Amino acid sequence: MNLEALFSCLSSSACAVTQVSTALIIGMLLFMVASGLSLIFGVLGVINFAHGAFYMAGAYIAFFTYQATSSFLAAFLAGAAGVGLIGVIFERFVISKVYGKDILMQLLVCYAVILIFDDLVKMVAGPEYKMMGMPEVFALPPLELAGGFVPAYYVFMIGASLVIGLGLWLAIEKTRMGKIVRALAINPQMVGALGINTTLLYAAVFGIGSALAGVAGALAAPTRTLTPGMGLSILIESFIVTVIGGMGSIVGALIAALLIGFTRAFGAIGFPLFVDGMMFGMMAIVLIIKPSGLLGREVTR
Amino acid sequence: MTRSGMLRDAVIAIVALAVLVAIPFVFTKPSLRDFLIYVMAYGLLAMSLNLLVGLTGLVSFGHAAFFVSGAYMFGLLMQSGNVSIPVAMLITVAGTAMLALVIGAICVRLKEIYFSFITLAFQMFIHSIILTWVSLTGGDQGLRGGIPRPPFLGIDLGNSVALYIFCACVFMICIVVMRQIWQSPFGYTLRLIRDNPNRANYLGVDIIRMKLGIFVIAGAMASVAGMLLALFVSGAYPEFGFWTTSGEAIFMIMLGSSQLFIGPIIGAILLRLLEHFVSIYTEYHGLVLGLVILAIVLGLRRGVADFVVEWIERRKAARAPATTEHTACAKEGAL
Amino acid sequence: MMLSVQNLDKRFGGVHATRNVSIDFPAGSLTAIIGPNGAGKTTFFNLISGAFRPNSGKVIFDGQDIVGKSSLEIVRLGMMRAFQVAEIFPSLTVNEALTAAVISHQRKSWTFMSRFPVPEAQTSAEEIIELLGLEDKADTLSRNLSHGDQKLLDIGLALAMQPKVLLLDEPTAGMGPDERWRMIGKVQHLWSVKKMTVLFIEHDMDIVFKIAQQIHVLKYGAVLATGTADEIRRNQDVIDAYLGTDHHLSEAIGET
Amino acid sequence: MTKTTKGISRRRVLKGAGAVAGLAVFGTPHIAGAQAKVIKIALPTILSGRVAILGTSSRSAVQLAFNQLNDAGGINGRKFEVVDRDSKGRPDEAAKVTRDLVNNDGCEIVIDGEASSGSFAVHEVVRDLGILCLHTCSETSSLTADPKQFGKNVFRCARQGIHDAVAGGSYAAKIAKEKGLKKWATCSPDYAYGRDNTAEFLQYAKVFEPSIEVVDQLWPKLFAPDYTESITKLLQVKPQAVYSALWGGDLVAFIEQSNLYRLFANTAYFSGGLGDPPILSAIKNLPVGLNTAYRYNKTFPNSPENTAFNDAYVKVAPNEPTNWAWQNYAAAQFIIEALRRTNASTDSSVLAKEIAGMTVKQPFGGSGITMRESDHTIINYPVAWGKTQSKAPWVTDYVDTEWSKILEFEKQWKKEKGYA
Repeated sequence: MNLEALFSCLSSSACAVTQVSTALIIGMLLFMVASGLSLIFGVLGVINFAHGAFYMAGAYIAFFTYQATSSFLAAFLAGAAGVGLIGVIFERFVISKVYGKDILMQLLVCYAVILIFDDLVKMVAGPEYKMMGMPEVFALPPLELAGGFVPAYYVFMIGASLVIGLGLWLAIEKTRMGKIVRALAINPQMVGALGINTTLLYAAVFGIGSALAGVAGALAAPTRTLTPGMGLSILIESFIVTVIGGMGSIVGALIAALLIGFTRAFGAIGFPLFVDGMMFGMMAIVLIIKPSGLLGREVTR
Repeated sequence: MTRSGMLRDAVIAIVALAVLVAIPFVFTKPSLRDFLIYVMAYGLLAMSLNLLVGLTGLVSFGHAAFFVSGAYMFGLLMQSGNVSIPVAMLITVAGTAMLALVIGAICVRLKEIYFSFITLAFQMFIHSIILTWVSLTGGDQGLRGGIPRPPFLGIDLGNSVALYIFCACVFMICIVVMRQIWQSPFGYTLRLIRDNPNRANYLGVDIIRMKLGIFVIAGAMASVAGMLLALFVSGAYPEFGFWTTSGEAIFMIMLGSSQLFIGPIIGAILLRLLEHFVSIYTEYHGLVLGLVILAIVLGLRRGVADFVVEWIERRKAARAPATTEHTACAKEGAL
Repeated sequence: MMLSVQNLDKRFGGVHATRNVSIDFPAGSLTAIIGPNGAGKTTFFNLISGAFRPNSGKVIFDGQDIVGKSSLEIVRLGMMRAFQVAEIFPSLTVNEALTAAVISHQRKSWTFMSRFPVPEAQTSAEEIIELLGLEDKADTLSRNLSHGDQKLLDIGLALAMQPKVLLLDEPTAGMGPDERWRMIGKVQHLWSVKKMTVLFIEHDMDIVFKIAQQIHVLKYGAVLATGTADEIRRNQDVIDAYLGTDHHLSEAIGET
Repeated sequence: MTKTTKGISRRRVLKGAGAVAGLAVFGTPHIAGAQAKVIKIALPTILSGRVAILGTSSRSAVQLAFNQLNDAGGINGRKFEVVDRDSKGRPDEAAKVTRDLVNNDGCEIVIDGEASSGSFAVHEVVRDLGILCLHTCSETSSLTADPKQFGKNVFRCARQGIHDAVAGGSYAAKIAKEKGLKKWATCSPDYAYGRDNTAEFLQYAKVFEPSIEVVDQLWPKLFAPDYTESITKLLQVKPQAVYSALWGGDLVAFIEQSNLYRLFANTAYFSGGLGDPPILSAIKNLPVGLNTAYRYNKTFPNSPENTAFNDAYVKVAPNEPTNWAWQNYAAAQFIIEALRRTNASTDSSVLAKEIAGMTVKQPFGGSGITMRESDHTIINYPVAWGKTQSKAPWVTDYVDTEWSKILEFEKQWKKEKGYA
């Protein structure tokens, strides 16, 4: 425990800027994954344990697209769209078959999908480490901001996540389609009775939620190592985020993801040994005090 | 009727134990013994978890916490060299029960998916303690140097057949204990909680205490499973307490059946057989296993044992349509 | 006095759900609680059974104030309830569910060493089954019972606890006319056999006027009127309250 | 809960079905052992998950060695078959798989390709079974250094932490002296190997250059995908040099993410794990001048035999040789030589007697790698440090450390630990 270091960091603008940006880097990517998880749970009531595998798929799709085209934009779009498509297929042919069954059935099919994806990746890409490499556009020296440093790519990554998150929020809160989706979360029969194709809507929501994991994977690909099984650790972290933020709440996911980001960024300075403990601790405390999470509504399914 | 139920279960248990014990003398291949010990350890874990999942409706994602605590407590006690195997086992069961009491006291207050999450959180917490407390646990390397098996009461578990028979006996004792719980008034009260906790509360059932009770029992049983595995591999490893271990136990339950008493054991046998053979023939066993799980879940939509039982019953019903429901229920105690 | 409610008051945020309600229920009485939709009848049951905690007021049950006690404690003191939508145990048979309830009443839920069903409990459960007239269905899974039988079982579960006071929330809800009368006949029979204090919420005025000794009318959470069937029938406030909202009452009044 | 009929028959049927399945499986013994001409080598290893490359490169190397032997006609007319199996990185699975390979598949020699805890689990099994086993991936010193772990028929053919620490310490001290690097930090994965490795490196660096001062130690989690908070912390602390025991995919991510912050512009970097070719080639922008321990390199030792091994390996394997690859290949050479000397005996203790103290000349060690008799672990294998360059073979300027020096400090270390 070194609170002195923490205070001296906070009082130096260089350190504060660097660590705040670190918090955002960690937090926003986590938010991308967790928001998809949360969206799917909020609307469909399904906990998509395969979300980490989707993140991995997004990273690998981006990796191969980048190798083929050398265009980061193409890689990014392919990652998002490809995983969105995988999500729709998964929803239609697999997870929709266990709607209304108990959570264990859902867990089981998701586990099956994780196993299949990990092996498919190993078959297609091999067991070794893959790294997409930094696209030329971002090969700049880190930006200097009040004495602190922020790499150009991370500025883009934070910005892109913010824009996507904001777009998602606007789409849900401000559009007609968003209203329907919110209604779907609360009363699917009613939405169905209004003549709206709920089957299609479920698939679409699942696809969008999955695409968010794909986006996260594509954004992570230039800086993170790709290996089979890479989805596991992010799955666990995004679970902590959704539980703290509240299952089904996008804003809650953002707050919780940033909370984790800040805990890790400043924990590394002030209390490095307790960071993990703090994350579990926060989760446990939230569960005990308000099981539905900071911004979640009670769900009885 | 109740007396006879107990008697019949006892007879079945003795016969089953006799068969289990006879196996190494009939089929002398050591690999069959290994396989069975492995199935017994994991089967016991799944069975103990099913006291929560199938009997009480509590879906714990963190049951391996007690499995790993059993393995480590036992391993550490034996390595200390001060106690004999049976004493170490008793202390471990008691110690794990205490641990389950503390963790359970917090967890059982939460409902449904939130219960699942908090059990998962506690398990991850225990896993990370094992990883960090290197001086005691050996960290990620596990408990090294082997777990000594000093002879007791003339039994030498260094002999692999003796070890197998010992495991079979311990396993069967636990099965009998769980069977008794499953069929006791306590067990039926847990079914009330599983089906409708709110109503159970208005029937004077203290839900929190009942849940805590079964949580502690299930934890203690899981610790026995952990001890069997520790004895078998002569070590204890943090992976025993990783969430994938809990996950496997859940899959065993789902593969077999959560509502038949012996369903989880069937699931354990199926999963282990499947993994055993698939990994012999391909390194892509994850792919095969995943496809098999999907086929079972999407095709059967229930556990394999459930499916078989229903199929048998449909055939029976077709053959003898006159069977009345009453006689059916008289047999209820059978499983 | 078996149950005495004094100045009971409950607010949910801005909604004043129960307003200064005071009612006495003598031992062995059969009392109806009526009122238009949203009058706060179910809330009233929830308050006295410990599901909700009142903002103020007392509930004296068998000589002690039970406000602040948990629903579990109140149940163990002998106040039982059955629900508007039958609350049963879908995967247990009628016999099993009732036996388990009896075991709970006998405080033997923690018994590990004997086998279910224990003979003493079995006997009591069989008595209840006979009382309910569910002998044919004793071994049927609860979820396979008809709607009416599920409601009966719900009441039977409460009976297994040997209640001093039994709260019945619309025992005839969702039933056809004939079935209603059969049901309420059974309730009346149980009441007379078991000598309990019974409170029931009911919408069907014919039923209420036929069997209730005392009737309490709630409106907007407050007691509008109290009395016997005849008194209520003639009460101008009640007629006003129901006119326009519930023609059935006025029809019922008109018929007599 | 399905509750229609439940009878004793159901139990019997299900139990019976399970038992029949089980017996059908194990009841028919595989024909193995004496009658068969083929000698089977067991290879329990990790073939799935994040460290699958450990298993695949181990497997490729062992298969390469025995295929070469088979192509050359085997020994005494007997051919060899490698039976690998995935433990999924789980120690209990590793133990079970090893037992299976020996008891069920009839393997007569075990090459243990498990890392970390898995190798200890296999260690217990092979001690129990008394079968010949060579550990090929675990670098944890205590596996062989601790006399309590000693097994008559069990060897380790892998680099050992303490050897690397002495070599790394002396190399680092030399550079520190030359360049005046006094302020050091470490960034290693938070698990037993990472902590031990880092502590030992620092211990010997300080022995050789007492002016070294450690200003901070960071412990990111093993298999963490993101190291940003550790990297920015290093930027705050501004050490002159960083030592890291990160390895595998974690290291790839750490280097690429550090590049974004230009961390290596002003900071010297010493890595225990960077020397594996698949890691070096996975990193897209490999900074020049990073210091790394030797893991494997086709140009070091610069001998035709090593080149031949590398060329043969890349033909059959999906990736370039790793540290695990050469260790497994070397282990196979020990076994093959022992089999040759004993005319393909499969008696574990006979083979073990031959292997203890054996030196194999090729292809990795200059004067040959020796299996030390006293503690059954290898010495005289390549222990060196080099600097990175921007293209293949990625690492050059290897500086060898004298084995006499390593052994001297190892002896002292064993005393301190109470191992000798």
